[in-house]
Amino acid sequence: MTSSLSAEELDAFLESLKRLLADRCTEGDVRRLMEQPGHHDADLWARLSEMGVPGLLVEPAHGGLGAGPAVLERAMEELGAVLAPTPILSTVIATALVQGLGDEAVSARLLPGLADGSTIAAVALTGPAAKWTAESVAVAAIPEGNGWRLDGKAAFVLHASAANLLLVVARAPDGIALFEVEAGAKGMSVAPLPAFDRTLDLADIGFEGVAAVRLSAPGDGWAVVEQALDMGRVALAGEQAGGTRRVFEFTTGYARDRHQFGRAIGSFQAIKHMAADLLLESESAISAARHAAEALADGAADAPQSISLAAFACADAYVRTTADSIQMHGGIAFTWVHPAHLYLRRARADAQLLGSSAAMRERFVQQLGG
Amino acid sequence: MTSSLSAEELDAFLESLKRLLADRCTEGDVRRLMEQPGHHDADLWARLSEMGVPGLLVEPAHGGLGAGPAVLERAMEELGAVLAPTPILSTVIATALVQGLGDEAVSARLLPGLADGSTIAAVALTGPAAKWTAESVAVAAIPEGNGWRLDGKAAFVLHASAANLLLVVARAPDGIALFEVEAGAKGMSVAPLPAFDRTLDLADIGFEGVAAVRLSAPGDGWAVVEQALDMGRVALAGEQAGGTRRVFEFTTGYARDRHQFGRAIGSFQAIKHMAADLLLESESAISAARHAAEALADGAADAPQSISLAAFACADAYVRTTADSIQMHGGIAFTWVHPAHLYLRRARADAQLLGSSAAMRERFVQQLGG
Amino acid sequence: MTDEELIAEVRGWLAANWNPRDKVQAESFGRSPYQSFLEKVLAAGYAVPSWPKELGGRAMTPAQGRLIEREFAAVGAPGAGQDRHNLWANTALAYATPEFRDEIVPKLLTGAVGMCLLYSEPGAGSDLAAVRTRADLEGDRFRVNGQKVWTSGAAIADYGMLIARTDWDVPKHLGISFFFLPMKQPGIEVRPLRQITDEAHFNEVFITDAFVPAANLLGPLNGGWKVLQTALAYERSVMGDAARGPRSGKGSPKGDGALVELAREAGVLDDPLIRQEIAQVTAWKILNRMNNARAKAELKRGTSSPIMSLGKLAMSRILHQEARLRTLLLGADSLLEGPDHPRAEDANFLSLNAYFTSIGGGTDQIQRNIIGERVLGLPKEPEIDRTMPFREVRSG
Amino acid sequence: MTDEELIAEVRGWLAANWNPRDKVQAESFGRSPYQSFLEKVLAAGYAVPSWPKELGGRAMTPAQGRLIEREFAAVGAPGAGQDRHNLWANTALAYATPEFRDEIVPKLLTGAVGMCLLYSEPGAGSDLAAVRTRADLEGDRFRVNGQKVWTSGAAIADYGMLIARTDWDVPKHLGISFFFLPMKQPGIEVRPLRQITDEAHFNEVFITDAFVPAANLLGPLNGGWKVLQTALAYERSVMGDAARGPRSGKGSPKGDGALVELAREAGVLDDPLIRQEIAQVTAWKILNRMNNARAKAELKRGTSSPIMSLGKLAMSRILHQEARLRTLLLGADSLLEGPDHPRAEDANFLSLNAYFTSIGGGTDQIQRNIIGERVLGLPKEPEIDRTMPFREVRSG
Repeated sequence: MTSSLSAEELDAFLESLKRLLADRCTEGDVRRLMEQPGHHDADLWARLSEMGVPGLLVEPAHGGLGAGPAVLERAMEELGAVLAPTPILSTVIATALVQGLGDEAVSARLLPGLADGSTIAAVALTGPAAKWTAESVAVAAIPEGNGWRLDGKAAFVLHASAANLLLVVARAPDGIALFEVEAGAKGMSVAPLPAFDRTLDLADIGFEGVAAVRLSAPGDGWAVVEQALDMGRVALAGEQAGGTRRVFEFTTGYARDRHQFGRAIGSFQAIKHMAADLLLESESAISAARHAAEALADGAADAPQSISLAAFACADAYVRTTADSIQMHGGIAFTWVHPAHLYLRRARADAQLLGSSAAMRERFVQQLGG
Repeated sequence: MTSSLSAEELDAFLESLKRLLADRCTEGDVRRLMEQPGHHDADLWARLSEMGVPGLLVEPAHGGLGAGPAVLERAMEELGAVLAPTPILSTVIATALVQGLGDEAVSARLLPGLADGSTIAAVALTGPAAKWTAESVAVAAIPEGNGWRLDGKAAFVLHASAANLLLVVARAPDGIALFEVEAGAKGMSVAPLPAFDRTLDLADIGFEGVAAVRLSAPGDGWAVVEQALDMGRVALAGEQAGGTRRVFEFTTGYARDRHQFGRAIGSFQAIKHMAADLLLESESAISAARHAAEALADGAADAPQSISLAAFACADAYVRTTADSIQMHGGIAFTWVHPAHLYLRRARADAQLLGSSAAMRERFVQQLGG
Repeated sequence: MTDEELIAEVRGWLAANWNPRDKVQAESFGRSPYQSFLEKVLAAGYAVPSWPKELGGRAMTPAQGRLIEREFAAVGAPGAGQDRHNLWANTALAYATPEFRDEIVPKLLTGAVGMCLLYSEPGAGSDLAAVRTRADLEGDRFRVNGQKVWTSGAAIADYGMLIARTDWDVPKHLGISFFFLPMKQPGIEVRPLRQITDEAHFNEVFITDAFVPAANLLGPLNGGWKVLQTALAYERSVMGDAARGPRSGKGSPKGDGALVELAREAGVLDDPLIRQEIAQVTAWKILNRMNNARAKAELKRGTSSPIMSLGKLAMSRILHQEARLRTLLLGADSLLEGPDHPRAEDANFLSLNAYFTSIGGGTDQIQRNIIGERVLGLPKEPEIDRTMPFREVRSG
Repeated sequence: MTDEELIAEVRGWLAANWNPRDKVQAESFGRSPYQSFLEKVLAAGYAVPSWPKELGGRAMTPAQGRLIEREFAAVGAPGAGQDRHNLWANTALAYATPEFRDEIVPKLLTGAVGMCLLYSEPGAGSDLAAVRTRADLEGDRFRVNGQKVWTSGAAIADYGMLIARTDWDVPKHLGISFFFLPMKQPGIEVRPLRQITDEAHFNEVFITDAFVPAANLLGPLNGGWKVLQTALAYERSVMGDAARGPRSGKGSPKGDGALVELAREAGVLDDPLIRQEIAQVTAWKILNRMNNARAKAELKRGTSSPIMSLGKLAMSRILHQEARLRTLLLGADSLLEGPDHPRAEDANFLSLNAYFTSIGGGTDQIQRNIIGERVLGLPKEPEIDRTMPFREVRSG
């Protein structure tokens, strides 16, 4: 385990997090939030913030725990296991963006709020092509007076409803650059999107001559964005791995308990063998997510490759496990009141965010030298 | 059933064919032929010829039964079921090529020998790129004196060892054309290839200034070749469907008979469910092959599309069924003396001949309008 | 009567009695808005032509029956061929007492009563023989208590075909009885069941001290398992292809080229990966059609073809794979739902509703058992609860 | 003794006794060309450091043993760590009579005798407890008759670890005994078994009136099933990753980029379909490595990690999928075999030899049972032959 926490500290931290989530993020809570606009639980977020979850990546000098990606990934496993609806993913990406700028003034201004949870960030990253690549960026930035103006469209922006900080990745004359826009700035239209995963706060944001402050230095800033996306992918992989494992656990539990034909259904090979195959999926997802996080924490040369691998391996494992879980449960999981479909919805969403499995496989092959 | 035979005649014909094969093409015969160069059984071929099998496509005026593709496909199912090593596939393609020319003199000269089995044809169709497309043709034809000379290379030529007629698809100045070359012609080198399917007679043929007679009329003749290839694909699909069904039958038979843990292994869901899935593969292969043959016999507009579908569906079903069959048998099928691997070898070979599954899927999508 | 004469007769009758503009959708749960027409169909002997005359039939051959059906279908008229299709009437015919049969069958054939199925329970899904709903004889009626689930049409039904346990001390298959339970009575509560698709096509039915007359018993007391098998066989032969495609239909072109069109619209038709997937899913659909056609062609009258049983399994694979492909086609757009995003709505709906086919009416796993055992003759698994008294069986 | 002292001691000993140029391949079937060196290893207490002194050990901790192994491995010297790795010696240690143990164990530890396994039979593959090879007591020896299969090294072995039936009237697990059968005797015929890969790594062993001294019995008479379980557990913990890659190696680049290289050489690296497949297979390989590393890291001393049991199943999937991918890469070239076509040879060999992993040492199906039951705690299936006398069990 590569982190600034000792193994004991990590265990204790995760244990507290689990207790908090068991208490404050039950299935009932998740379902309640699904029905509320924005799906944001300010109370849960405040408690997570007290524990330091939003600030895991932020160095202590700026108010965070400075625990690094490996601990973040483990925390995401716990959040993913209970489908916690939080703005953590945006927070992670925003934090990594700000840190990637290497601008002490910006860091000092933005990181403390991100670390203590008082700042909820939304990041306008991709345009309607929605590939989370430089080519997909569909907001243009033009210098205007002392500042900049933004025009264009950002799609699938996460957590925009609850956000009080908006970072925008836009195409400036000198390349991709990072901008900050005030909440409710003139010319900006936030259109919430109905998401299949009803815990997800998604929006399209339109920019028409929106005044913005440029945060990044002159020159093409895509490398900073890609690094932040990779940090986001590590967090997402953790969420997927944690969700996969939880679904696997309650599904095998059901297979042990549910009796048909006078036998536990898990005694039938059809179910037993699906479970064995899913154990491989589940454990591989955990391995992939943790390895990627540790590689990133260590600054290993193969970290980007490990992240690509984790991205598609965890996405696919989560989708497959949640899909098979419904089949293994039978009729009960075809009902709305059963949680299986909530995880399937999340798995399908996670498989699209920050780049598809197919795109991540393609990136992986390139990283293998192909 | 679309054919010139009545249902009763067809049944009787197939029944005789089955009896002949059960008698003259046992597993022992196949294994014996595997060890012999050329893998050709002149006696078996003579008996099949007496029954009219090589001449199924040839109109009675030229000595054949004129039964058409639908009957041919059914006969191929029987031949495929016993892995009969015969030059039937070459014969079918050569027959369709000659018929496609529409030249009565050529037909009158070549078809009777093809129909009565005395002519064994080899067809040089594709170059080393081996995609069985016009682009893959790698023999060039140049007019010389009254005739033509051929230069280049043909790859994966079937049944060249036993052939006494060689047809060559070559690129002439006016497009793809069909040529006839005398057996043992000067400048021609036949290099037998070691095939993974040891019942298969494969060779590369090199041409250096080989004298040839042009059979096709002026103009691009690829359409004729493609039609002949489609006839070959129907025959091949029949072989695959027949092989698939046979493997499926002996595998489920084993699952009924073999006892472990005091039970027939077919009573275990792991085996039973594989068998159920393979029934779908096997029956679908039969449906696809027969439908394609009937569509071709009827001159249906969607015949080429049905042939593409049959080509990849039957190829994939055969490979999957033979592969699963070994797994379902367990250790016994890992031994050379068990027939399962002979079918796997054939399935893997058939999946490459006349174009890969992926290529046939691509053609199918084009035919769907894509 | 020659076929030509019969056709002429039916055509004449339809011309006189049926207005093609009245065309309706088939209604499988009984009560019909066309009762008066259906009464005429029954009176003419077209409803159940193969049945004996005293039951409303004309003792015709199945082939003649199909001629009649074809004529009715040609003008979109309902009511013919119920000797093949009417689950309820056939079950009652086979097993009801003469008195109850004579009372109920005409109502079933004329759509005068609505029906529902009370088979599955929360603890008895794949394993129907494990039902725990109980029916206890009290004089000339049974008192019924229990819970049923996955019941379509329960809210409007007049009767439910019910299986309930009437003996707890014998092996599970031997203590079940089959009833026509009146639904319009206190003690029956119907609650819509919200599905993962956010629809509610089914209900839960809570039965608390409801009553069914002993006369409504079908088959012998404790002989309900056999009645159920007959009813299920009818159901299977009728169900055909119950799989539903995408919900909105807006994002869904039709025909074999539909997926090609969808990919073209999504701008990804040039993606070789997607092209291969389109080929595979489209091929499976066509192969399923070909298999069904071949099964029908091979079908001897009254016997079922081995291929027939594959349709549901094949359809399950098609639906799940099509859902995956549609998701792949859409990429991030599949994050959305709702009427403004019909293609995403379709992909997501299908990804959930595919389980209706792969779980409903027997999971794929049960279906593979059935194919393996009934079609391929592979031995059954040892059944540990086949012989022990039901009281001792662990279920639920 | 501190770790540093131990390391210094071992290094000194190796410097004095081992010439690195003598480096040999590990030999798992006993007889070694390095007997004299192995005798020195045993005498120095490095062969089985955790064992008691009277058996050639030094009563060390497992951690100390691993330090010794590491030093031996660093210079390529054989013979250390046999307390963890030597299947034969460990089995004999645990179950042989003191006399036989004292005679055989030193020979096993010094590679003085060759060994083979006589477990599987044509009728007892997945179901080892169904063996029909019989051993009948005659005075102070057993007469053995039967047939074994899938035996490596049988032709050169001095002893075979044999399971044979010694009581036919009790349930199958209770009538089996475990022997060290002398192989060099009349009545034992070894025939090479030709595999589908056209290799012969295994043998059939036909046993006709062969004899084994009663002293060579391991564990109690009819108590062989438990001995076998111990031996199998050793074998599993030793086997590691027994999967073989492509045969020729000529067509096989190494490392995580191997499949990329192969595709580049085949000229199809720009095919998006193939790129996706390369990513998948390579990922599975890396994931398997990561899983194993994590299992080792999580491994408490002496206990096995749940992930450990996944390796064989994972490897089976990898090998079959890599075979498919290599075939896809090659296209029509995969029609060929032989030394002139090394890439085709590799693809075809792999497509067959993958079954060595997916069938050998317990099929994937058996492996899934084991994972489901032992790792996930899912209940076993009802076992109908667990209690009946073996005579009445249907097998084969």
